[in-house]
Amino acid sequence: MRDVKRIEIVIDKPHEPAVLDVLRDLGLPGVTVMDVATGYGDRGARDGGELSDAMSNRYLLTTCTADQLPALTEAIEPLLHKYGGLCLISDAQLIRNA
Amino acid sequence: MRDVKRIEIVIDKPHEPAVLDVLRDLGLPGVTVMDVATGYGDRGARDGGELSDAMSNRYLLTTCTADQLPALTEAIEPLLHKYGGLCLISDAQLIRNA
Amino acid sequence: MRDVKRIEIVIDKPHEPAVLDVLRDLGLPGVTVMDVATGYGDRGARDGGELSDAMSNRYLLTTCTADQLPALTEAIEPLLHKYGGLCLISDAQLIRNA
Amino acid sequence: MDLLLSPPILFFFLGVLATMVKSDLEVPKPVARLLSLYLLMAIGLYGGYKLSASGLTGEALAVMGIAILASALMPLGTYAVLRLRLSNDDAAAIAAAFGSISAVTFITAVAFLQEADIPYSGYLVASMALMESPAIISGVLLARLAVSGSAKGEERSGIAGLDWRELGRESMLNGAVIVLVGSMVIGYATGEKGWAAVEPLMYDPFKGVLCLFLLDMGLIAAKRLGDLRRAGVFLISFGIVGAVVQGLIGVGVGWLLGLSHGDTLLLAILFGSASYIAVPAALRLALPAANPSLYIPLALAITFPFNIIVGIPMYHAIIRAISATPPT
Amino acid sequence: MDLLLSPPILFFFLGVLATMVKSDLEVPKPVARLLSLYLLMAIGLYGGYKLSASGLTGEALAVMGIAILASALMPLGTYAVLRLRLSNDDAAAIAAAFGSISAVTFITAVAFLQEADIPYSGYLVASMALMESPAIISGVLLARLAVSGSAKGEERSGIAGLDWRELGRESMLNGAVIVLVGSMVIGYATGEKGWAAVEPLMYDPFKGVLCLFLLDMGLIAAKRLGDLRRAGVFLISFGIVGAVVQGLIGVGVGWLLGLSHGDTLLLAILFGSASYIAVPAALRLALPAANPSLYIPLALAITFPFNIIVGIPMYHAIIRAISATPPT
Amino acid sequence: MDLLLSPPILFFFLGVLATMVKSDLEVPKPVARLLSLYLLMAIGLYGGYKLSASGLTGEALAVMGIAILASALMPLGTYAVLRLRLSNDDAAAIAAAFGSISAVTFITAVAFLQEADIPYSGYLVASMALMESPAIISGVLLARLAVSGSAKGEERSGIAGLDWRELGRESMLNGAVIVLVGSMVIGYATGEKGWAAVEPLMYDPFKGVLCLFLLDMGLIAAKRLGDLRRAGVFLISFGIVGAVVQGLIGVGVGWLLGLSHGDTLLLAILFGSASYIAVPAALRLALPAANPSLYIPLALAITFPFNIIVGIPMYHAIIRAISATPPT
Ligand SMILES: Nc1ncnc2c1ncn2[C@@H]1O[C@H](COP(=O)(O)O)[C@@H](O)[C@H]1O
Ligand SMILES: Nc1ncnc2c1ncn2[C@@H]1O[C@H](COP(=O)(O)O)[C@@H](O)[C@H]1O
Ligand SMILES: Nc1ncnc2c1ncn2[C@@H]1O[C@H](COP(=O)(O)O)[C@@H](O)[C@H]1O
Ligand code: NA
Ligand code: NA
Ligand code: NA
Repeated sequence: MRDVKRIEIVIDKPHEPAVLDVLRDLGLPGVTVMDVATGYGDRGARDGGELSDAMSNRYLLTTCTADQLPALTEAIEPLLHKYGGLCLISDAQLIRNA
Repeated sequence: MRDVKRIEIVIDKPHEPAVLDVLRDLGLPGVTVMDVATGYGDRGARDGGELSDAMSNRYLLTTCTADQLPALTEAIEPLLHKYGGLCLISDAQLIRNA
Repeated sequence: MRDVKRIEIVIDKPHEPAVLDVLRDLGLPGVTVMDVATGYGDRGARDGGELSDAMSNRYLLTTCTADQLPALTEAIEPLLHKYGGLCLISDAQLIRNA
Repeated sequence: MDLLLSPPILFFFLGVLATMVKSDLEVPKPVARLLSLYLLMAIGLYGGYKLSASGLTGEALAVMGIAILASALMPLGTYAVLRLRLSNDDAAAIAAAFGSISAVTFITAVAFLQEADIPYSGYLVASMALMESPAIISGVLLARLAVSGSAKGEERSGIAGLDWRELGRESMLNGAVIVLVGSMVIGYATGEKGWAAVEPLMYDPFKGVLCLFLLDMGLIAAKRLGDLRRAGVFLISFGIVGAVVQGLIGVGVGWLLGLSHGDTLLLAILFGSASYIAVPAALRLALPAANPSLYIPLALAITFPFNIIVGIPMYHAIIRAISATPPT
Repeated sequence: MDLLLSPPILFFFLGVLATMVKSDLEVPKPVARLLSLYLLMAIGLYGGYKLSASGLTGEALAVMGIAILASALMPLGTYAVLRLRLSNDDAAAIAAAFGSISAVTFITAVAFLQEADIPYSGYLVASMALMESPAIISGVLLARLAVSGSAKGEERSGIAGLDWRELGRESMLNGAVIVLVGSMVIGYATGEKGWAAVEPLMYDPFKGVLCLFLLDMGLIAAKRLGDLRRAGVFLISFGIVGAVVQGLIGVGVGWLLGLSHGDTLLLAILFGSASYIAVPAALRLALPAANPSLYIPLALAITFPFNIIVGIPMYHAIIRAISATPPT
Repeated sequence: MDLLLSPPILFFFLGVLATMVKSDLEVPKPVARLLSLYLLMAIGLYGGYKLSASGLTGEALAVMGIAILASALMPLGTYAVLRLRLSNDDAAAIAAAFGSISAVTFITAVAFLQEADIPYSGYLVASMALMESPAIISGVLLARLAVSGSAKGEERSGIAGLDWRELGRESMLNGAVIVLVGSMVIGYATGEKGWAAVEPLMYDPFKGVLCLFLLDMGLIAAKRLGDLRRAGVFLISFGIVGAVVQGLIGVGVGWLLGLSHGDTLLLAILFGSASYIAVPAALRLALPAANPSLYIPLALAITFPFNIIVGIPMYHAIIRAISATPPT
């Protein structure tokens, strides 16, 4: 059981690959991605992607160490500025298989 | 990157609109809604809504400032008492576009 | 509004019942289960379970008291070692109906 | 027995079996939603089409009127009985579910009639559509009247604090009701030509889709059975006896009106079936204090299987028997 | 009016109605995806099959060439008009959507022709496939040219920093385009024999599936209407006037080429319809700064309903009228 | 080559292509589940119906018996070979997958026979159902025997700690197995009448649905190919050579038993195909230490495409060749 930073990212589904690239480049150990049903934010309401992914979001959950955090936020911030969405950072303890 | 209160709400899907109204009335900046596959609580097990939404839940994730929190909890609590479900509050840091 | 430990577990869908048994045995008050769209970890990428659940994950959210935590982690750890997945523990405050 | 050997019923058993043996078989939620959407559209379009052919006869209007009355009034009796053992809201909720109808039971009965080459009239589909909502309103009113003038200042309880517009919306604008009524109107309006356009999807594969849907119903019903452990003998026997009593009233009405064999059977099924889709969805909002783990499993895991396995052939036999002696 | 009384259109109205009355009716996302996947496959296979029968005539090649040009060039005009009121990226995005096509509108027009027993040629389906992407490229180029040489050092803006490979991918490899083109090629390659194998799924239930899909389109379109509150009169009227102007160009082209009634109608619909599936999906990547809550609702909630309710019968009448006087 | 020009195979290629070019095309999970559920029900019902017509002949029982044996015993040989390079659990898992069958490969072969108007017997479907589970049990036993008496006190490893009931459940009660067997029993029990009721859904659109499903299979198979980078030449060549060897055993058995051309081809496909649905689902529980990123991609991205593209026509040609010289 070790301390980690718990990272949540909500992003337009079309831009999810860009976020995943960032996580991989930083060598993060893993990620869990979930579909977002609906939501709203500065850019108005989002649908569930009935017709295309253009208006639908995805939710990503990942973890990193305290030292990895600055690099992560620095890499994510421009994406959020360009594409919208958000990133939530909180403290947690992680149990993993070894 | 600013400190926020991270709010999670699980509610019967039929009552989701009531919760969203509360969030809008409080002028919260946004929300992310996800489908709940299954779950159980005091009122027993829930299904995934195969036949109707009567027995299915939804998961809402939102954020607010420390000063908004009391108003939010005060507005949410009666809904939870009447309809069941839960609300989890934790501390987090938020990165948003501007 | 009371302090709780907020528990998140990601596990192969076929092993979800084993985890739910653990939670029930510990008498945890409830759980919320969500589908995982995709993800990756030490054992490589996971799909959304298009063909079977063999390669798909599920996400479980539950809560427990600080005293229940040791028993929970002790019961969950062997499952994670055997089956993979992860468990995240963080602090939160809970609002429930009563 | 022929009906028991029909694929749809056997797939229901297969679903029950799969749950019993803890198989991981599951029909994804969106698929279940698609199947019920299809079945409602198909039966609505067909009923409307048949109605456009036969026209709104006096018989049709009479039966439809009686159907509305039955849906609105039957809950009064069942509520009284259920109050003997249940809380006010639970009794009202179950009364509403049994006053309303189960479209899938009706559809299974239609498939039974098709197998047996027994004709039926389009206005029975209209009657089904008309029976969905009145029972919901009656149930809510019963629950409210009971607490009226009570000390509780809770704004929602009591007939006074009742939001009629809201109640109308919740009882009549449920998705299932909209699709059924809408499809019927469309089938009626477009008649022969419209039916020809949709028939290849909405009629031919109908029984096959019913197999898929009943497979899922079996899976779900068996899962829900567990919830009834807490329910007790009284409730479970009500799920059968209450249904049969209401079903026999339907047989009687059909007999008195001199309806055809098929129409009488469908009327019995409408009276004797209980809603586990439209009504629960509405009651979560209109009667949140009623426990869905009581009225849903009862309608879904007791009354529904009873009707498609025992009820349909039973009413079939009874109607054949009495049809020998028409009312004088 | 006959088309308005056709089941698909009526189901669209039903969907709109359900949203208006705040019903909880919804078509799950995966189902909506399945329905549009089916419709694209079905129309693609059928078009390819018809093309394999008729062969690639000179007329076919001419129309297909003109279709590509129209998709690429029409955005220039609309962009100029839209710039009067809109931001650079929004104007370019809307111009792209209107230069491209709406497969569902085309499919609804095909169903209309089938109802009226009016023949049409397979190469119109090919033209549809060919028109999806050029408008996207034009739109992006317009947006980039406008900012070229501007001070902004933002790497993505400006024609210089343009990643052509990426743009090609995003405009031509969208899922909807792949399925439509792929199905057409498969239908063409397998011809008579292949069509015989898929016809029971891909042709007979076609109109019925269209009913289901338009029901969902009605639900979604009505929901999106709200987004247009902020859009203003200019944009909303563009959604109709712009569409009609482009549609009439299509009628003119068909008339000059002496195309058949059915082919001219479909060409008008291709020119006059706006994309709310393929184009938005591509623009989220290629023009992220353009606001999807503008161009999607406009194409989906204004232009699409206008076309299937007013546009199709209107062009139908116009073509009948002018077809009396062929070009000399 | 005719089969390669059949729509289902071409849609598989389309799916592979879409993944290769990084298109965003995707078939939502619930839709994929619906399609495979449909295909299993359809083939099960049809096989059961044919069996009810032909009856359980001696030939039928013989082939079904041999099928069970083959599924149970083939893993012994393949396990021995795979142990040369792979861990104990991985070798056992792959042996189990190849001893079991791929329903979709079988269904594609059935579609091939229908195209070529080659008859086949219903008991081949029964054989498919019977072959799913024995290989799973064999695989698990092999893995356990290997570690039996080893120092590891881990309760699950070793034949001693084996929970037979559990293993039976996991190998025989997988959703896919239940639906296939259940549908076959229902088809058998309801015979002519039952088949007539479901045929419009379960037979006519069959090939069209197969197109949709193989499109998705192409998308998924191409995605999974990447996982095999780590797998190495040995495993990938086993995915082809191992399959062909087993397939040829099937041809031999069919030849010795003097089975018809169609039946022999299907037997070859059952022997030579590898499971990527039922077996992996069971092995996650029964052999959690086996790496699914090895045995799933191997069966899905190597053996499956090889069989539907090369295997089926190859066995077809071989059988035609040897059928000239019947066994004496
Ligand atoms: N404060 C928030 N809490 C939770 N989710 C949010 C919040 N703000 C935005 N989102 C999510 O991020 C998506 C994009 O936000 P935006 O870029 O502001 O439109 C929204 O559709 C929501 O799903
Ligand atoms: N302690 C808990 N942790 C996570 N989810 C919970 C918890 N308690 C309740 N829930 C969720 O809230 C829903 C309603 O709870 P209840 O009103 O107690 O039946 C349940 O079906 C669960 O999805
Ligand atoms: N660091 C992480 N953050 C979020 N999710 C993770 C992380 N590591 C693993 N997961 C999830 O757990 C699943 C199984 O992980 P593993 O057993 O390492 O393959 C992955 O497919 C992810 O969905
Ligand atoms: Na009733
Ligand atoms: Na256009
Ligand atoms: Na095999």
